[in-house]
Amino acid sequence: MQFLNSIGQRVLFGLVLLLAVLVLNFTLIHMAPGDPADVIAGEMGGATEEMMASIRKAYGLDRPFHEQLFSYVGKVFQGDLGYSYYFDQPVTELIFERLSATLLLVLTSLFLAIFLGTFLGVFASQNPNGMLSHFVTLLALLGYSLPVFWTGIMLLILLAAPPVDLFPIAGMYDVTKDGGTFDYILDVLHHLILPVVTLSTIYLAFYSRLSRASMLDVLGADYIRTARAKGLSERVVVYKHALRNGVLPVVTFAGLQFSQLFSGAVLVETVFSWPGLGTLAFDSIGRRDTPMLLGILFFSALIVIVANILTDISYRLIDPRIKTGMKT
Amino acid sequence: MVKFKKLATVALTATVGAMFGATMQPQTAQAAPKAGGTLVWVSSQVPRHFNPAVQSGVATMAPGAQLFGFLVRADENWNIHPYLAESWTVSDDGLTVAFKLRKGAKFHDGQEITSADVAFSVATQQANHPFKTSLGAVERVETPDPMTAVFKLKQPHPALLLALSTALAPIIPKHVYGDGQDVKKHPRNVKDLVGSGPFLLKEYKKAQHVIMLKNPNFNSSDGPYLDRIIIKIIRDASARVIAMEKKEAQIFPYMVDSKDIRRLSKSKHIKITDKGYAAIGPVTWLAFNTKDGPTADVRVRQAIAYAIDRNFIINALHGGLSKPATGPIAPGSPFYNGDVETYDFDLDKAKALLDEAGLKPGSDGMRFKLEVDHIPAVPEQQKAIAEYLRPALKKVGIAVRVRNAPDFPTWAKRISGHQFQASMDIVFNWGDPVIGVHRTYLCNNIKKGVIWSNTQQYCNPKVDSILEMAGKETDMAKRVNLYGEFQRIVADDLPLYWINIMPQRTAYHMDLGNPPTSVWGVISPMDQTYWKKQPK
Amino acid sequence: MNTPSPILSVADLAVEFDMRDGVARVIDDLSFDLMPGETLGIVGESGCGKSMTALSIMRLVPMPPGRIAGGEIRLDGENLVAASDVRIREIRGNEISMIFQEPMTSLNPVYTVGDQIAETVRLHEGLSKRDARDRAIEMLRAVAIPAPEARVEEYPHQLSGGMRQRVMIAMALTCRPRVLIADEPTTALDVTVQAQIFDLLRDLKEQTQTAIILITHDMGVIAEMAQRVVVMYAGRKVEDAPVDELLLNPKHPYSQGLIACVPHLQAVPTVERPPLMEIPGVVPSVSELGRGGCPFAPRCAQAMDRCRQQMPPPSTVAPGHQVACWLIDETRAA
Amino acid sequence: MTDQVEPSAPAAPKLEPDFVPEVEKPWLQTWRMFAKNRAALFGLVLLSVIVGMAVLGPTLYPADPYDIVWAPQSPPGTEGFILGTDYLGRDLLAGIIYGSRATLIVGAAAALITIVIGILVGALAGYYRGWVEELLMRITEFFQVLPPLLLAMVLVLLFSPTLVTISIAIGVVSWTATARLARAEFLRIRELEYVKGARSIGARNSRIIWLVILPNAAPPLIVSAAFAVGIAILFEAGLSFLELNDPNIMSWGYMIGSNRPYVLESWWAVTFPGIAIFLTVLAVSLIGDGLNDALNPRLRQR
Repeated sequence: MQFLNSIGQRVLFGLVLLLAVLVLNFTLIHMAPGDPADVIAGEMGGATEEMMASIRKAYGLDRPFHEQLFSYVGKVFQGDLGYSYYFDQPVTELIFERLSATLLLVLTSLFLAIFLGTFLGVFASQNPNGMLSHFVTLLALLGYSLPVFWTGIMLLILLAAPPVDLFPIAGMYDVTKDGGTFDYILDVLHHLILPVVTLSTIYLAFYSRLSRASMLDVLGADYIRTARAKGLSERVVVYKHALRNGVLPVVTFAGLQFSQLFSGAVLVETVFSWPGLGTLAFDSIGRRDTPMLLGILFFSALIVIVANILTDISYRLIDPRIKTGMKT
Repeated sequence: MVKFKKLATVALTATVGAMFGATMQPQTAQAAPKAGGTLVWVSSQVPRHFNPAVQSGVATMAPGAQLFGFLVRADENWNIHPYLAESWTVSDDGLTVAFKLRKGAKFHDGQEITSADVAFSVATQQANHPFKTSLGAVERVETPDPMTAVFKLKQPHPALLLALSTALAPIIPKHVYGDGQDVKKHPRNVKDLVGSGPFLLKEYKKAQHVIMLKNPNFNSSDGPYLDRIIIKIIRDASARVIAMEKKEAQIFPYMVDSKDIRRLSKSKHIKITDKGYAAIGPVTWLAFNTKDGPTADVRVRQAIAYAIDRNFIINALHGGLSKPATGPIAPGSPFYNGDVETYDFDLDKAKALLDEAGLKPGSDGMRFKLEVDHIPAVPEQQKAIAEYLRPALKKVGIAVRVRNAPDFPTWAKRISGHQFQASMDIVFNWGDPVIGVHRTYLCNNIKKGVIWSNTQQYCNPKVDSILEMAGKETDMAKRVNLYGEFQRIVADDLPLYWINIMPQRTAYHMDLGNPPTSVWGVISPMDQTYWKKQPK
Repeated sequence: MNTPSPILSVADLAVEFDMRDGVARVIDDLSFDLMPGETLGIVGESGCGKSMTALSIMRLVPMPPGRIAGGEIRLDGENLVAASDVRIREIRGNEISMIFQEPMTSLNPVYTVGDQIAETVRLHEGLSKRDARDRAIEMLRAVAIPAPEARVEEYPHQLSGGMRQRVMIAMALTCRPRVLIADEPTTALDVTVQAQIFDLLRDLKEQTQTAIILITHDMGVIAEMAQRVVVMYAGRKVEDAPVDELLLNPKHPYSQGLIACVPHLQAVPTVERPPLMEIPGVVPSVSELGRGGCPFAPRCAQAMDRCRQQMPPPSTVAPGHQVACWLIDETRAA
Repeated sequence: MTDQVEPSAPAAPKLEPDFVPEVEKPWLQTWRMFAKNRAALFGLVLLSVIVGMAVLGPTLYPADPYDIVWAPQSPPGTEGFILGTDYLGRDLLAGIIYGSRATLIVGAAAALITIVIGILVGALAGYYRGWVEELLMRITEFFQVLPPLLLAMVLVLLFSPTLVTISIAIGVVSWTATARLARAEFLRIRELEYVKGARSIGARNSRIIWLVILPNAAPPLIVSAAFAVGIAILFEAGLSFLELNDPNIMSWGYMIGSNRPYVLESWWAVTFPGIAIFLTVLAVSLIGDGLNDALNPRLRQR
């Protein structure tokens, strides 16, 4: 009951956050110079004054700011994120077209980073001065210090361009390939490798380091000594008693970092022409497609909030001590 | 090596002939083209939709030219040929042009193409397309019978047929778009598109690809030959080049970066042509604010021009692939006049002019500060040149500050709002000067807030009157003279410094037959293109 | 030797730790026996090596940096120092169990107490899930936890410290071990709870006849619980005697000090109580150990030159009473 | 406390021959811990070299990084240009040397903003608790749900990219972690005896916050500041990669961003600034790690 109650509170607060996100973003974006009429004129290779005025009128840009804001917020809460200036299509539709690609990239990277990182960290923690431990430290430093887009460019040039040519250079799948669903999945996986490797490098580094530190901490805990004193094998001690406690900070951070993962996705998608929300956001900035940009910011905030709530739930499932409120 | 082929003067007479009604049969290809195969085409741009009647820009026009047919088409020598129209006649006064439509030509949904559709298409284009001048002279289209469309002109229009020969004037179905909805936002510009051209729209995934299939009912004895055209949208410049090298794609039109052209010219299986862009005439220039700041003084503008080493830009920055521009009209055009002041690199002259203008060097050797904007696109033609200006103009005592714009609207807002000192820009000639050149120089086109109007705020009544005459003149020789005079005057007044013609190339797989090399390139139909041997 | 053979026998045990600047011998030359059914107290200040002794018996000395550098630990004659890891795991929790000092942190926070008790019996006795759970309830009842059927589903954080220590005891005794090591089992608990825990231990011992090693710094606890006592200082045994003998006749100055700290334990309570005594100084840090000489010498009021140079060997002063102190020689010589 | 031996315990200080029981100055102790860490020392040396390059480089290698010195895209080593030239023919070495200034300034300034906002929010929330904490932590959470890069992009877009706007944008989007950390520290320390003592003798809140608690909360905040510098440098590079930068200020991010389209022809023009960024962030994070170990009270008290 208490559990549901506090989840309910989280959801409610999430809604308030979303409202704040809407208002802030709308205000920010409307402060910027230039408007979509300029973009459309540019796309068209020039436009007359009357045309510019008619574009502004068509998109309601001639109305006072607060009116635009209220009508926007009102529509959003009815599930309508408006129409893209550029595509003249509903923003929600355009976002859903791209959402799966971004989620595929981001979640694959995140889970890869968490699982691989945790296991590297666990192995390293069992022998804190061993080779593997040093390797994890080194990996963490590399992953942390490399600019993610730079890593991407280097991988692209080294592994996808001739003469090595091991991976496709752009996109999510090859349209010219005909084949069944299985071939399609293989093709997508093939395209996914480089972007995921690039994006997960930072997080792999981060999680292996985090879980190494956390496991070292946990392995020194009294209850681990208790477990050993019971005669449990080292495997059970590490994977049953230590791991479940050791992953708690990993879970916390996985939720917190979701928004940063989106940031990384903008850069990685740009490098690999990945057809996701990141490229859409970047392009929308270039096109000053305000509704699109607002929609993406709103959506990413929504996803982060949902991810945080899920994190919260899984944290509660792992750690029975947490009963109420957020773990900070 | 890339060949530079200047358009021969023959083209000029041919154009004139074509414009005034001489009908010609399309040139038949050397070898009989083979049917079949898929062509993958790389593009950087994400199209908004595919209806070129209401949307300019190559992203829409290139697929649009495959999906929609036009009344006539142009070849690589500016000759006009029948397309959806079988033949046409022009009245002696040049005010009436009557087209006979090809029998059996159908839209993709099987409905016959009639003169009513032609009239609707023209009206739609006139109402919605930004290029008001292209069909501006057309007063109305009469439809005496379903197979005849008669264009009534307000004044003779020298470029009418040229304007009708590309995706600027697609024939769109009235029974689809005439439903009262705003055509610009019509849902069927993207979904369930009913075209009139050689290819059908199969699928569009934004930021990924456009798939077009052969239209089996395209009523033509000659093409289309390809089964499928896929436009792959790849945003990263290097990735586009690699896609061509890896044969993941076989055609790359609108290559504008010399580095890409240079790199791909090294691939054995790739051929590169500069054909297909003759009508576009993209001029890279440095625009000055002629009303405000130091550049209001013509001597300062001239000094800056002298201080810029055009050869360095062309040879070092563009790998020798762009051509010098000496005036408002691109050298490919029949109206080009090269006999004008060209401001060849001369630092002493530049310094003398600045001294004359009263701008003496200060203690740090600098005379004044100059802020240079640039379009946030085509870096080799914009950003790189703007950045080059910093060390180049430092030599004559001008401290250049490059102003970045994070996006196009920011730049457009500054320039169209006249809030700039100097800016790099690229402006297209669009075939005839009436369409693409006049707008930059007319006094009455100084329109605050409108980009690619006369944003330099240059005003010379003499230029206005010459352009007005040239716009109406139907005699080719007289027009050439008028434009020649115009080019001399603006070269002296120098509201902008024309630097170069942006290189535009198409790279294609060597086994591709009849690559798109007409004056309109890929913004004209590729129904003749075929695979001599499908690569795998 | 007319006594029955010991159940656990520690002989010449040495434990070393690698430190940043060298090796520290934290236990040296330690020997003692534990008889069946006996409660042996090990007493000393913090850092004297009591807990390390317990961990050594369990073979739980963290390795690296620690290691058992020498000696033997025999359980019914079987040398645990040389036993295989598999064998040691069979013994842990089964034949020798241990209760730790910190009930608050010694239970895994993410599993129910029932699971944690059941885990031991499932491991060592191969019980089914259901049987193990029944055993857990039975054990909870045995350690006097009310409503064990409900408690078995609870998590450690839902229990008080005393309850948790009861759970620890239940867990330790669930396989009916022959030896139970209780390392300061009540230090972290309230005084009233302490008494309850000791009562519980005493009751359980009477029922099961488990031999207990009770590690504490509190002579009072020793007096109440133990039959025999080993006094440790700085990793060494300084005195080893039956409890009554030690309380009445402590030989080592350190033992004397320890007893003096607890006034009511003094053999002849004087009318005017002497001021509470305090042993001056602190236990030397581990890196200073093993330098030769008696480690207690710096704090010893009666220290002689010899004390600072040579380590005194253990000598028997009475049956079952050993002391390591040069003063014994002096008194004998005198 | 358990009497179990703590293996990683450092030896008691043995420098003083006469065992004067005077406590060593904390910073000296920290330095000793730090200096024992070879990786951290390496980071310190590396950062010193980079900072030295930023300060002295232009004197030692007086070349205008904007001057066109040789043919564009000349490979490293051409005509004495060790790192080659970029797409305009500018000397990459000069660019790296001058660029270090802007990169370091943005890194330091953005980190400073991050830390100042973070500490301010965290300190007030952790000290005053109640509705102040509620409000401030809700604001923190608000900033945490927005993807920082997207928000920074919008901010830079809004105020046009300059060193100042970029630093502010980076600072504004990355302070949340510091705020949470500062809050946790303040929550912990405010309950300690000496703080209660200070409060009981009637010290003003501002005095307790800034003069009593903050110095004691400093160690983890210093470590977080070191990492903030690294993050800010990477952030600046990311924005530059997306062309959200000021072309009039030579920075490594600008070099990568503007050379990226040319990467197939001149890999060096992207690679070298990338390595420069990598080494700088590496140096800063090694130092951060070292500080973390040296300042960690748990480790030190052992």
